[in-house]
Amino acid sequence: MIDLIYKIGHFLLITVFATALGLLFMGIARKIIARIQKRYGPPVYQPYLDVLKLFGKDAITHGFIFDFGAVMALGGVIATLFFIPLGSWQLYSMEGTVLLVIYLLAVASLGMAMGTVGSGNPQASIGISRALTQMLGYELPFLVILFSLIFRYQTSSIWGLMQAQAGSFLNWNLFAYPMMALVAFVVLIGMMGKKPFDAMIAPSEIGSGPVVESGGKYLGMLLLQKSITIIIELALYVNLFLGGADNIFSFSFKMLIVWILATMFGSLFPRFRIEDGVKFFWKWPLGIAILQALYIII
Amino acid sequence: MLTKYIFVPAAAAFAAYILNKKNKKAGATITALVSAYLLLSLALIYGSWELNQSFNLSLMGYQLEFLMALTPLSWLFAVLTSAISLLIAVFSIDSQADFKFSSVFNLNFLLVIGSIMGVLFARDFLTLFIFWELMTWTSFYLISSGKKKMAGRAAYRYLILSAAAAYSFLMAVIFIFQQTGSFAFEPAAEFLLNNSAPQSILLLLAISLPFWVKAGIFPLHVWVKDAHGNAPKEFSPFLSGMLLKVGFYGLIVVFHQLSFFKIIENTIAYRGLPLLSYLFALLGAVTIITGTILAIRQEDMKKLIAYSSISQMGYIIIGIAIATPLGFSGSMLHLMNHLIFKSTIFLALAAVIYRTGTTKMYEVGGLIFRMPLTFAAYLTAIIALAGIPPTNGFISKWVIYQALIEKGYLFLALAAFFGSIASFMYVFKPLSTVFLGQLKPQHQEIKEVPLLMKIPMLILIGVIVLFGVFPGIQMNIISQISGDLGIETVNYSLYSIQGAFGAWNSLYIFNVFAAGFVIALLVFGLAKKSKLVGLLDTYSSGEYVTDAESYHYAYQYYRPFDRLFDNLAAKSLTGFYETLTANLLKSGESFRRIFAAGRVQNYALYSVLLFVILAAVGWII
Amino acid sequence: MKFRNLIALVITAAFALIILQAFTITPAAGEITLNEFGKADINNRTAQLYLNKSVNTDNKKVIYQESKNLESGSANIVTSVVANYRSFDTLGEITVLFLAAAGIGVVLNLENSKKKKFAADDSSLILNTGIKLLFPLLLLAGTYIFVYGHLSPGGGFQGGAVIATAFLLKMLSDNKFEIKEISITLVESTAGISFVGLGLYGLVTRGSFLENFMATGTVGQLFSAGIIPLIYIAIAFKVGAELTNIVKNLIEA
Amino acid sequence: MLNFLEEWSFFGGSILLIFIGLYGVLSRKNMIKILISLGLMDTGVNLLLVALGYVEAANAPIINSVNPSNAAAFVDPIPQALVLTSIVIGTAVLALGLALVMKIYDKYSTLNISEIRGLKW
Repeated sequence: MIDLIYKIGHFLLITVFATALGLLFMGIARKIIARIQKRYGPPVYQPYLDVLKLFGKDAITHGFIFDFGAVMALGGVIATLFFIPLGSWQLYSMEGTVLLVIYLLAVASLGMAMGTVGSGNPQASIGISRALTQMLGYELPFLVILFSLIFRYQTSSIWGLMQAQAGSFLNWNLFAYPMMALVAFVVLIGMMGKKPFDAMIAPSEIGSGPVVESGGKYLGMLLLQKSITIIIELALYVNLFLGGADNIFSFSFKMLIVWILATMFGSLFPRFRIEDGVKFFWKWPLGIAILQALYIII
Repeated sequence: MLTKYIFVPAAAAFAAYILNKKNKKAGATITALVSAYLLLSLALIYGSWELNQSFNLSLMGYQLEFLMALTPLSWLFAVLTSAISLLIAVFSIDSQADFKFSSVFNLNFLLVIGSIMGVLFARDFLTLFIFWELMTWTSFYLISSGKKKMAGRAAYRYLILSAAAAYSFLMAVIFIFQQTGSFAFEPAAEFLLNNSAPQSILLLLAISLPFWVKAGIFPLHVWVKDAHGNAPKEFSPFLSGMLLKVGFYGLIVVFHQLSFFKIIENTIAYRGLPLLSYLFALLGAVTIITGTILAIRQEDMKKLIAYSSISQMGYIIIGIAIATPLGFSGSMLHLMNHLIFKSTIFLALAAVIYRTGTTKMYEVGGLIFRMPLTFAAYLTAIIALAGIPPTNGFISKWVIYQALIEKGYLFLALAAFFGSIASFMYVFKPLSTVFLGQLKPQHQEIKEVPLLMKIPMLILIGVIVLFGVFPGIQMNIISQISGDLGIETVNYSLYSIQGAFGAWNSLYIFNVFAAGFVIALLVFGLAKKSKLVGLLDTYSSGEYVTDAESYHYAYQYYRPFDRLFDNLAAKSLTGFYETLTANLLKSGESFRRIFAAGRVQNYALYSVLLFVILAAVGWII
Repeated sequence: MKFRNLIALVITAAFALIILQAFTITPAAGEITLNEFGKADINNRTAQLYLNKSVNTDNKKVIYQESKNLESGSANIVTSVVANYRSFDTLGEITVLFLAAAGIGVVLNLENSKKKKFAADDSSLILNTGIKLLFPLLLLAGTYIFVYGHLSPGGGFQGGAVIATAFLLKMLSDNKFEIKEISITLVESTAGISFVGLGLYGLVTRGSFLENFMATGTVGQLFSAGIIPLIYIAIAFKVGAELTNIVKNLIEA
Repeated sequence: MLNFLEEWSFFGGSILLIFIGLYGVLSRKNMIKILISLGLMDTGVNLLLVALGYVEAANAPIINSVNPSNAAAFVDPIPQALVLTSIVIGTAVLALGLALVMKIYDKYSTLNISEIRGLKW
């Protein structure tokens, strides 16, 4: 019983921490982009205010699937979060998680997609169709990278992959397989929907795409979902390529570095057309990833 | 005692045919009862693997011996067949009025069930061939009884491919019979093992050809789409769920029981896998990719799912071809799971078609508000199909990935990943366009399907979740099968499977999911209540929206993606076959113009010429 | 000459040469070959039995106007073969002829086609008058031929053909001449029935279809040869009617 | 020489007749001519059959006052009986063929078989 209560407490703690960190990162990103564009930018804590404000607002719904989608999106990412080691924190040390995480993230995406399309707004549908297309683009190189990592270290648990890079920082996959790390970085940008690959959101084109119909608590929940997703993806990158970390603080620091880099990198490029984005992913990242994988398996 | 599994459906078929003339629902009811009976009696003989039966027939001086036996593999397939036919029969009780000839449907359906049983229990080539052909023909009639104009043509394509393959099968079998004097599997396997390897391989490839066709593997997949798309909506679940799988049954028999893998064991290998096996797996990979790309392009819901079936068959063949313990278990898991979720999808779509009467996705929309249970069935099934935890579909794909990564088959894994990620795309398309989006005005009055149609869907939803949490149930029989075939078994417990790089534990996952959803629900519930507004009351960038029809994004859902593959799709294999046929016909026509121009005198001249040649030959000799 | 004709010529010539070769080939020992011309050895053939009129009974010498109660009393051996030894074949043969006549009727479909009369002008006086003179003579000649079929060259077929010719000539010469359909049918069916009836009578009395049940008489006499003259009469009427029918159909079509 | 000629005039001649008929069937365009060719073949076959049964310096197989006994040399009667049958059947075939030709002429107004389109496909 004590064990269960402890676990539930752990659950909540991780969730709250990840949400808070994610929102903080989002604030930082807005600030950075503003500075790059020679603006002052909102304060770093602006996303917290946004979330609070959104949950206080009245909202409209388009039927039960709209509600269900929002719940499924948030629930999916929270569930995913528990399989990621954050520094020394990991609730379930279950093995085989790295493939699992990829698919668990899909639950959240499916929930969001279902809810937003359930609103009946065609712009949401267009956004979702683009998002799914782009997902096919970036997931392939990413899965090939995972393939080579798992084959290289003979384990598929993120924890195990992290342990394999222990010792000197030269053991980090960033230095051991720099090309792979670079590909993963590009994939990360795609995953987070940052600038060259943000055709699915495209506010000026399809009215923010999937979230066009969400307001009030729905947008708030999607914001929370977004923040946790960012943490999951960054944590995945840090664990796989930067050797993870012993404690949550250095882990957060590593995530922050990656996030800042990704933000700055993203702000440099204009938007890809959706099929060009997919083509790009299949040409360079996938090609390099396949070469790297061939190098590893031979 | 195995013959009853064949003769009970066969006898019931004719009873159903006659009774159905009196009462429209009698045939389907009989089908359901017979399937339930088969299921029950199969459950009772579980484990008695030494059960076998043989009877002799003296025909024109030849002693023919028909052998039948129960193996774990055939038991599994028989159970799957009877279970799925039970569900479909229950489903179809209420939709009998949709048929032009419902009694013929029930007749053929029961005959298909019986002949599949015959195929499964056969232990000699002759029995196998007889029931295989019976299955092909009866399913041909079932496919061609579809309502659409294309149905006959699609069925014809299916029949031609099957027949051509069956000839090759027969040739090889007769060759083996000449050498061994017996049709039974064991002497054949022995003979093939001791024969010269290239010849044995050729013979076995010829024998396996009908199975490749039935399984819909890449160069021979052309029949699948049209057959599935045009078959009666009640038969599509069976076609995709079971008939395709019977091909895999045959392939497993050829690979293991006819010792194909033993023969090619010592040939050139790539990463420990004989090149031929690798080639099969590559075919599977190509199947996955083609099936997926073509599925994404489809606008017809049944054809889309048919292509998805093709691509999922690729996973199964990859696992069977690499034949590692994990690969085989993954394949068998995926085979069962595919049967379950694909039947669910087809049943859900059948429910939609039953109510709306169309298979074009852009002609419907927003049905979730009218048919919530159908939607739930479809949603559960596509979550399983896309391989999202915690459903059964993810487990099988996970096991297959483990098998592929274990051996480092990069390109197979790449195809598997591609098919898996892209399956989100194609399963989301019907979800979004049929169930979500704007409800069409003409579908405002639609009701949920009747109770007898709901029950099978509910059962299947339950089964998907059940196997998602407790894969050990499936692994139980799979481990018996692999033990029977001489493959090492995978470690498993009721809710976990041991992979190559770590274990799968569905109980954890399920817990975590529950926790995640509870938190999300709390967040949702604690927030302010929201106001319900209509579907047309949306942000439209200032446009004034009046009709739901034009406000539904459904046609060419993934156009940007399709543009990437326009060139490829234009050069589709179907087109290639069609060009081939057209050229063949053209050359035949020009040949005919020379030799058979309708001038009787020329025919006389040819026959005289033949006489001259024969006489000259006779005279010279 | 066209190319195709040339090919046909070459092929037929080759065929003919190959066949002719068979007549000049030197036979190997024990090989059955064709006789040279005029060297047919009928002593070793069934023909000899027919000549001896002794397929069943023992061999006896047959002498003109003397031998009595032979197996077949016909002096004309060919008639013996056609109307006695192989009369079942003959029944088939006239059936073929009947079928041909019926087929012509079906093909030309006279009932439905507008019955155009033979539209030529009146034929020449010479022909007309000649035929008027010849018609009874031809009928007489035909009758003679089939009645004496068992004694001299001739028989039912030949006699029937002559009779049909007589009617053909009559139809050609005389526009107004018309044979009633019913009379042809009547003659033909009566003849056919009597042929079969003779056979059935043989079956009933002698135990075999078309078996001779009458006294065969002395070879060479008019009243001899058992049922052969009767059969030949039936055949003559049947053939005559059928051929007339064919001619009539062809003319009227 | 004479013997040779005699022999060839019957065997060779009848075979030649058959093949002339065959050539006619194969090469003529006019249907009536084709029928005539068929008749020629028929005649050739009949002649050949009769010639096969010929016995040198023998009589017709009829017992009469000139040849009062079966001991006299007779030719083989069986081919003759067969030929009798054959002639009748030849007649039937010719008549039926002519009827068909008449019907075809009604339909196509031509006797040239290359102008008859019904069999072209």
